Amino acid sequence: MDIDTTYQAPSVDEIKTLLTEKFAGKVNVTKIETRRVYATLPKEFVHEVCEYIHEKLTFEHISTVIGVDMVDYMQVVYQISNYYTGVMVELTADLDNHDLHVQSISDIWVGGNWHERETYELFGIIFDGHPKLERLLTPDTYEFYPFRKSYKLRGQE
Amino acid sequence: MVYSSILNWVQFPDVMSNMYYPFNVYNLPYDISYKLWELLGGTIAWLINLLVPGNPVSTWLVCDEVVNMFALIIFMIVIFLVVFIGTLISLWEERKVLGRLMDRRGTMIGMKGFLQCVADGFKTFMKENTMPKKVDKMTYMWTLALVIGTSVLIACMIPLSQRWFVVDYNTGLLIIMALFALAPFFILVSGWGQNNKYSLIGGMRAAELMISYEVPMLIMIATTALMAGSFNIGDIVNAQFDSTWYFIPQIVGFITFFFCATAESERPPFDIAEAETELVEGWQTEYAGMKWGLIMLADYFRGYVACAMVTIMYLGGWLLPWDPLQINTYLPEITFLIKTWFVFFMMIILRGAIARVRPDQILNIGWKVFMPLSVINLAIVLMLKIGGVY
Amino acid sequence: MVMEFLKKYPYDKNIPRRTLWIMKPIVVVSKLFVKAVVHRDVAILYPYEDLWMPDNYRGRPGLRFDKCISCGICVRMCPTSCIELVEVLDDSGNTVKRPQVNIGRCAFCGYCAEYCPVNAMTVTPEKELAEYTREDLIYGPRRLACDKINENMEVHLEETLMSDIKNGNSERRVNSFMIDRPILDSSKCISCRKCEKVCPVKAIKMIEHGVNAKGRPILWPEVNKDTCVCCHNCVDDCPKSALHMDEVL
Amino acid sequence: MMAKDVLDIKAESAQMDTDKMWIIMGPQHPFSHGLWTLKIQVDGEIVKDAEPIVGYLHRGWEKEAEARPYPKIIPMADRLCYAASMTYTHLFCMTVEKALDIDIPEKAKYIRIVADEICRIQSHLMWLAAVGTDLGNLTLFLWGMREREFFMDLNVRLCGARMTTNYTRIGGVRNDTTELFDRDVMRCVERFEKVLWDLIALVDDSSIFVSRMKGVGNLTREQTVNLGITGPAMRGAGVDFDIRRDDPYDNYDKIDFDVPVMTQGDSYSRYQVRIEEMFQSCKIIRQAVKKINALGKNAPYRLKVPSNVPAGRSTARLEDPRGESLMYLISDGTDKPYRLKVRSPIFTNVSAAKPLVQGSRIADVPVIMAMIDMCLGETDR
Repeated sequence: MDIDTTYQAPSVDEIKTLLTEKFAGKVNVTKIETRRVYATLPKEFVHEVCEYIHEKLTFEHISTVIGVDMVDYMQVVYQISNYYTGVMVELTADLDNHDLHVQSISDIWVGGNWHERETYELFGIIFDGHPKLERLLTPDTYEFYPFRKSYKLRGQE
Repeated sequence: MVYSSILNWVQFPDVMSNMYYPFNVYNLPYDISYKLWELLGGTIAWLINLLVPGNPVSTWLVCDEVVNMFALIIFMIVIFLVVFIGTLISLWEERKVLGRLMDRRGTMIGMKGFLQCVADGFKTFMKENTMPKKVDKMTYMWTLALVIGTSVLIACMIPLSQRWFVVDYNTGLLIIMALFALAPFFILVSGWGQNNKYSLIGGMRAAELMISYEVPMLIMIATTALMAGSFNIGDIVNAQFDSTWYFIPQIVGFITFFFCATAESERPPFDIAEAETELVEGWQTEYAGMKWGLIMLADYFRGYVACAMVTIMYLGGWLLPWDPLQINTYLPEITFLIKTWFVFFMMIILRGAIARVRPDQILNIGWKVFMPLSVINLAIVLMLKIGGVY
Repeated sequence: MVMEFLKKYPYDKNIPRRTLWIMKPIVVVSKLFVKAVVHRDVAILYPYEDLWMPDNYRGRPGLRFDKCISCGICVRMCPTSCIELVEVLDDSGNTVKRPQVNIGRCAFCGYCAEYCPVNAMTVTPEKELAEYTREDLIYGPRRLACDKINENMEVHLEETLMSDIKNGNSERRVNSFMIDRPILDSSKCISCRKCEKVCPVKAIKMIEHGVNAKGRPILWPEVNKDTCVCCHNCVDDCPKSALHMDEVL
Repeated sequence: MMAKDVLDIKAESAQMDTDKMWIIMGPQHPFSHGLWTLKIQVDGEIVKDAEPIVGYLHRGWEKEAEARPYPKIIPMADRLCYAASMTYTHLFCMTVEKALDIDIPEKAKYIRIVADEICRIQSHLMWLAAVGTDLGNLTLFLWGMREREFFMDLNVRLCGARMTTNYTRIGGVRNDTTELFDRDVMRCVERFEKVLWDLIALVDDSSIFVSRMKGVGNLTREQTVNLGITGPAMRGAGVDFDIRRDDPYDNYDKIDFDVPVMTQGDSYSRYQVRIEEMFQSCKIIRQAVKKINALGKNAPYRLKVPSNVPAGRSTARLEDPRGESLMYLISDGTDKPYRLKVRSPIFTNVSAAKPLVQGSRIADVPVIMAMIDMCLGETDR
């Protein structure tokens, strides 16, 4: 997938138009700033959208996969950046508390592998198709997920 | 009761007059130890004679055979002490010079830092003698003793001058080189015996390093012997007295031998077997306390021997290029030691300036660069020999 | 914008001819060797010589005993909560509350010196703080007050207001503790006088506003604008949280 | 029994997996510069497989940050990466300023640039010193540390602490630059640019250093980018991206400097990128100090910010000496963050240890991992 340098990477507005018309009902671009695009999407299309962004829009680098515990539901936030224009796309996908499964994107970007493992061990979000979903930072004997809001620090309650 | 004064028990006869004098040339350390025993034995004999006049023991203590025997024992201690102090000074020199290379002070406490090195060495002797359980007892202990033994043995065998020698072989250099080359086998077996991954790799690397550097060294020793006409160290040095020092005609040989000697004595930049960032301590990982202290000492003995061989073969042993004050007649040993420390100083600069070489690079430098260079050196010497220059 | 290093040492500068070239490092190292032997080397021999530290060096915190008004802002602002107010006798004999710092927990961040409204807590360049037991690490107020505290050990909190910048007067710097004042939500106030007792600088006076149903006077706190140091004690201690801090931006 | 001929024996031994040996270059190891383990499977000297294990320094930084008001997180952010503490406090303050949607004064931006570049040079010097010990030459270590002392003195002059500087505040910086600060900075930078050539001569002119670093730990541009390696390790493999230039923050667009990019993608090119970055940082410091002087003595350097941050989400990213570091903040109107995620460059660079180290020799493992410039505080958070 060697992109010749003459290819002009998409600017922020082009990304918005490309995304909205390619994934009409699914991706909804919430906000645009200089070199930032924020979008939300249902969790089923995460893999498909990421693949599209990776192939067509030459976003080559995934910065982070962030897990967020909003008490009544969970969220996974992908931050994907482009090396040609410095633009960063932020995809947010909501997960129901009972079905914490989302398609892993470590096959598109290998860099996201450890981020997903960390989000799994701290929040309990299971990434299907992840080559080695195991505990990374916390010791293997942990059964609970420490970063959930339900896990109270000693000072809190 | 006839009183015999101490003077007729402690005469200082000429050493050579003793019937059993073991050497055929005047030997200074033997002379020192002979006189020491005369003093010591004489006083003991005199005391016993005071208590029991005319008893056979005191006459036995002073007769020729006994004096010779005890003199030999003290002779061993004198030789070892001098070499031991020489190595300790080179250790101290390393810590001070390496410090100054790195813009810091070396050791400070004790006579300008010397006693701190002695204290560090002595401290390791005080440490507990631990023996890890999973280690193969026999190899762990024996190979250590052999490595230290051979190193100290060669260090003592190096003659410091015409009159300061243990034994005057006429194949001096070859024997030193032979014993010098024994160490890699012991290191290999000890690395393997320690049953620890790091030391296994360290042992293998030590073996491959030393074997591949002995070949160029032997060729260069042969060339020097060829030039000097004999293997005897005394003859080599005298040959250099007649003509120039050998590092001028054999400049190529001097440089390659210097590098081979650093590699052979496992000093950086060739210390891939011992302390390496990824092998931690290499084959010395499982030794602790006194054992490790002795290994460190053995390393410095081998460094001392390597430098001594360089001085003997290339820098004209105990000779001074021009000798206005005839120092050489009184202190040839000091000139030899100073030259050895100077070569050691060059090894320290090498250690401070250059990074560690990768094992496979070491082998390919050893076989592809130093081997041909030593052969070139041999060719140069042959041409000089045939051309009648030397 | 030329990159001299990459120009001088391009990637393939060491062409094979120079593979065994090691003279330059030896020359550089011996030059330094001579310099270190002739002149003094850079090393500082710690126990005998010491590195000079300027006064603003953040060693352990220091306290100027008499200037402290025991307002407790340093207790609230300390990230590792290692400061406590302790009863101690001051010079004239009456018991007074002064901060006591547990150096074992202290992060040497300088917040207590920065947020102290009267600059009683300062930063001292003292860094030799080793002790034998953990209890010795707890510095009482007297021990904190080391004698040689001077004014450039103080840390000043100077902020500019955004409103100042908007109306062009951006030179003016102000200490945020001198402008924010607590505001009373009179409906919640049950006139229990707690805020008056708790205020360290006695800036709160209870003003009477008529009589309530049971005939007892209704007292509302009224804050004296210039003596208040905005230490949040009254805001935190008010049982009905009638007071809240109005931040002037 | 018929004697087996050589080929059978060779075939048999190929299946028998006896010669592979797992070496654990454990948490306490001279090459690891911190607490992490690299398990390598070794066949003779060649490394067949590698598996990094991290997590020894995991202290739940993000969970702890959720229980603290915003100003109290700044000293914690210092302790993320102890070698480059200024960049992480700067990153945290930038994220909160974005959430507050305020624009900090010009002088504060330039002071932050100077402080960041001093911290970058200091961190690169610590890395250069570590390269010295990894390759067996202690002189480079001592010289590197000596140079670093001068920059740590600048930190002390600026904010009173050598390493954990705790200098940036939400809305600006802690205190103004002291009166002789620009003279000290210029003196230090000029001296450093003269003396750095000695360190370079020790490494670049010695063919042993170069031959050990060249052709080791090769990664193509695609592999580097896909593995998520960022920072100088990525620029060594041909990716021309630097957040300070391509996604500028805090007036970096007003300063012109070069971004060194090498295409060979091995340890030597990564080394050269970092050395060139030190020269560029000196250039940046010069321009920024000139601009600070131009702004005058009593220009504002710190804004007064409310203690409660309005609800919302904000991300900010910054060019850390080791790569791209990023913070994602969810604030809920109180004075404590609801969720604060830190992306550390070394966390992803270490995950690429296996492809980096595979196929090299044991002696090369420290050299390769030295070019990733490990800092375990930020990896484990």
